Amino acid sequence: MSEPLLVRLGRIDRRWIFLAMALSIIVPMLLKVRFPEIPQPMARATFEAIERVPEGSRVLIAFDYDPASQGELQPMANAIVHHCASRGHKMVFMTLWPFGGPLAERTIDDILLAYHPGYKYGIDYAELGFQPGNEGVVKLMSTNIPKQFPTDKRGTPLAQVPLLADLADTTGFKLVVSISAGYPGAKEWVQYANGPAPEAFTFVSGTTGVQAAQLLPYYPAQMEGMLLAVKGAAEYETIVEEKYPPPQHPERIGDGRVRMGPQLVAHVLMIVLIVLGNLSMAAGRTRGGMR
Amino acid sequence: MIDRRIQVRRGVEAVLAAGIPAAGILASASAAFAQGDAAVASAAAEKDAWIDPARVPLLVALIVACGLIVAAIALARSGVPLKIRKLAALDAVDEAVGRATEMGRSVLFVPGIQDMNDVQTVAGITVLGPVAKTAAEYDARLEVPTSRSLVMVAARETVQAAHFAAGRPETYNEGNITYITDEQFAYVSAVVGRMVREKPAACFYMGAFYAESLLFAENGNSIGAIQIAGTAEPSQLPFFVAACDYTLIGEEFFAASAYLSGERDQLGSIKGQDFVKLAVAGVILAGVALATVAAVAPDGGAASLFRSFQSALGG
Amino acid sequence: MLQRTIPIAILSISGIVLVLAYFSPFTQSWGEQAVDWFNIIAGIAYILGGGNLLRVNLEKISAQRPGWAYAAITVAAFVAMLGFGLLKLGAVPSEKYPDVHFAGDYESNSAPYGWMYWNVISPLGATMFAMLAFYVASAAFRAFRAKNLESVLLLGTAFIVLLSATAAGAYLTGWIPADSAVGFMRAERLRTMITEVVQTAGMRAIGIGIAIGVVALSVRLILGIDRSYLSKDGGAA
Amino acid sequence: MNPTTPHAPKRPTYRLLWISIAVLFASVFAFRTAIAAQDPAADPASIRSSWEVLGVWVAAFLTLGIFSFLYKDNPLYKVCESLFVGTSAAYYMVNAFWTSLVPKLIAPLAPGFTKAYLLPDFIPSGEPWAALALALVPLALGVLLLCRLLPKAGWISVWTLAFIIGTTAGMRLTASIESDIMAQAAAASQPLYAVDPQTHSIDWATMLAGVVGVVGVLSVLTYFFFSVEHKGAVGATARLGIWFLMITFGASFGLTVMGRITLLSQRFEFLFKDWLGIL
Repeated sequence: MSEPLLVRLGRIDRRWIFLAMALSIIVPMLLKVRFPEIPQPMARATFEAIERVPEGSRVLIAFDYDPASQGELQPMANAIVHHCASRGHKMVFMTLWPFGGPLAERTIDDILLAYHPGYKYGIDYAELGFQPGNEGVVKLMSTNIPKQFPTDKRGTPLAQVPLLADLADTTGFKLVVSISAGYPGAKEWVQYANGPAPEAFTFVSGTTGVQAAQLLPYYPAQMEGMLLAVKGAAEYETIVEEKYPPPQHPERIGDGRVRMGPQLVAHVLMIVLIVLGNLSMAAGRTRGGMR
Repeated sequence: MIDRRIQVRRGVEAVLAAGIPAAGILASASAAFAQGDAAVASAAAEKDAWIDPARVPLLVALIVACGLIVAAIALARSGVPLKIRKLAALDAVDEAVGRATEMGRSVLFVPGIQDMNDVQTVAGITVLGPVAKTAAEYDARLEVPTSRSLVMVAARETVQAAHFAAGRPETYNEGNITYITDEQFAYVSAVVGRMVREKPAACFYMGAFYAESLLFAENGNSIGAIQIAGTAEPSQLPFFVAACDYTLIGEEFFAASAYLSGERDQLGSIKGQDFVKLAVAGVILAGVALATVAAVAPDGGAASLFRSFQSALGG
Repeated sequence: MLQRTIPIAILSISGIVLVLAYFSPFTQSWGEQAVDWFNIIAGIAYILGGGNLLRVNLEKISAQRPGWAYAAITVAAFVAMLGFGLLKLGAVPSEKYPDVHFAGDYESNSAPYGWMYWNVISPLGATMFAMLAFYVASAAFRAFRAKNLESVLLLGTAFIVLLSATAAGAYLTGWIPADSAVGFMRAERLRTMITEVVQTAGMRAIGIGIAIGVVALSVRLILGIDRSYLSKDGGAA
Repeated sequence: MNPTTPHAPKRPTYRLLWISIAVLFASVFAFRTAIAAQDPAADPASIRSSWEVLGVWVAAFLTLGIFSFLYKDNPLYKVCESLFVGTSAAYYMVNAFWTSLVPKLIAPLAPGFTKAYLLPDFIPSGEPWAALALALVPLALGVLLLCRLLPKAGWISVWTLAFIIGTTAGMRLTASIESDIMAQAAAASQPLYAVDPQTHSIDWATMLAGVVGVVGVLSVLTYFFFSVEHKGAVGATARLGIWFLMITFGASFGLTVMGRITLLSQRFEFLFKDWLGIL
């Protein structure tokens, strides 16, 4: 009597599962499957937090991630930079991750300067770049930015950059955003910049699925806004595009919603795999299978 | 709260040279620096307070927390017997190693992929001790593949000591504890390859793990092994809890290693942390009570008390 | 003395300076100076990482151990990237100082260093991490067992979060009227309740536990109670 | 240490793998040239410089090289892995050199040289001697750290380690108490009673959230309490704590899976849009 289908299924070669996962992403992607995104409270709170910051204020945007997390975090980075530029904020870019520099620069070229050509370096936006030291960088910036960043990313002393000349420490910003993939990231900004001066600036973070859980306790008391993985990005993109439609290349702030199509099919596949796995094990055990 | 901190910075830098702690060798530096950039005394007319007033609650909390911990360590050193509650995962060690011996199969112990400077790896090597001792008593073959040379050295010492403690020094085989490679995925594929070939009946994963926790747990399940894990890495705990039979979750892992090492300082520290946890739970209970009364009587005395409670904690 | 007393003194003093600097404005700039040095040394530590990698791979090549060809590729890639970066070969000259070679931008896409970042490091790093989606899928089929109440709770919550994070949740529970008594069963309501109430409470307690552990370890280190970093051969880290 | 491969396996043949990748590349190349020939505007790569097109092809080749590990561990995967290890280690060093060592170490030690050759906009500090003295400390500690590379003098690096561990302990001590204990205790102190301000009736939803939040934090803290056995009231609370933990880990599991899947869909997006140009 041949084994029931379920037990044989238990010994399937795992490469078939790999193929199933690959197809569950490729097929909906090629068919350009899209779903409407209904913004939830957290994404809306993040949008409101940035809206409450008075127009034209000086904001800090930290790109604390690397190419490995670009898939999850670049959509948020694009939407946040577009949102801040549409509010006329003066943006200062930096990163705590060695690989974060070029990501910030590409976002500046693709989003900031493409959507808002009027932005001039040194007056409307500036780049501080990367500094080693992990939480040490945030700690020193909370009291003495010129000591931590003797020059901006282009080697010009801060005193000669109009936007950075009078910048003493992080309380000089009205809004700080950390697009964070792990350590060092949003947690270190809460502990070393927000902790010492809780009411000095609004703090918002966009984070990967892996790190989201560890940052939840900070919301909303120590972190007014938080975007949770690609779902948060897709919801936030919807609200930003509603209020500030980009002049051209709208697809550049649509990646979050594009990736939500394959996301649904892959999630359903994951659930099916877990259920099938348990059924095949149960079937195996009732026939006195291994263990 | 924005301007409550007194910004006396430039005025102090002249004092800095004399107080450079770490570089005692640089007497000349302090002389040169003394006539440093003009010490611009803070413009504010306020008296320069010694302690920043807004940080007093934090100072009190720091003194209480550190006091409790140091007191507990002193208590432990003075010989007071300290007990730690039963940890399910530790009781499962005998069951797992026993089963491996019955089935004549080996036991695998993976001490994580970080070096000895990571607290989790040190805890993993400490848990290796009793596992190796039980394996020696049951005369089961224990394999320990490592991904750092320092970890291999520490693991060999621990297993050898365990064999002595079990009274079977002759069965200790250094070849079972090997160094494979520093590179994460190369180490993982080597260990997984060995798991599939030798089919150990019991697998222990104790230490710092990242993405590879999935691969170990999956292959352990497919060969039908009992799996016991221990890590403090928050991102990996869901996978270990879902896939393994027993898991030492976060602090339990450190409590287990302190209990197993029997070292007075570590036991004292765990006790001290328990006292601080008790204090924090007490503060939360007080806060909840105040908040509830304030919600019932919004303009009563409790409401203002609750507001000062919140601002003191920096909420 | 040199191997034990001085390191313990350095550790305790730098720890105490940092704590003091946080409370008293007088010592704040001492703390700033210590952290500035800390950050510079963190930069130098990267050189140690590179040096170690070079040493390990050169040994592997000279000893002709199996797989030494891959070590040769690692060393070649390391030297090439280092050359393009430190010597700024092919860098785009800066507009303000065209004649100062080292003022050029070596990270732009048209400079070899920037090109290797975007076309070698970025795809390799991103693809290495993307592989985890495959591993989690095969682990889902072969490892995640609903063997007791706890694992049923875990997997059940995971199902709710996975479904409600996408339009599938709205599709399945969209028919429940939002304002009715059972309105909380709607996918997005369930997800908000799980994430913002239960998960936040759980992670808050875990976070407090970890924070107390960090405080205990820091106190033991600063007071010289814990000296594990001084292990016998001196090079603990 | 004997190498861990017990018996030398028959040299695995990767012929099938090489052929499939070669065929794939050839067909894609033919496919793209066909599109470009038909209507140049349709091929997004046509406008980009040949330097960038080469980059996209190299990136696609490396991406497929890593994915080939899913089929079987093979030399192509090992080549990609060693390329990654080599280039990223060098990137760390170069980045640290230009961002930190030049402006903060070489500049104060050699102001003239730095201004002439490295940082034209550099303004030497008012007191060169003071800046030099303050830069000597990290230089000395850094050199001690690099002694780890030398076989005999490795022990001296413990001085620098002590400074790094001490500074980290000092920073984390205050930060952990302030943001992760005190602020969390404040956030956990939610009222167990809530009134809807307009209707003055009990706001059940907020009240329930408050109760569940408080009970959750306290029961999980009880589970991580090691001084008392899990029996009686403490045992029941700890049990409730485990259930809260399981729901917490279930939600974290869902979020992590969501994140990993997004990373994979971005790689396929790259392959189908930037490389194949059919998306």
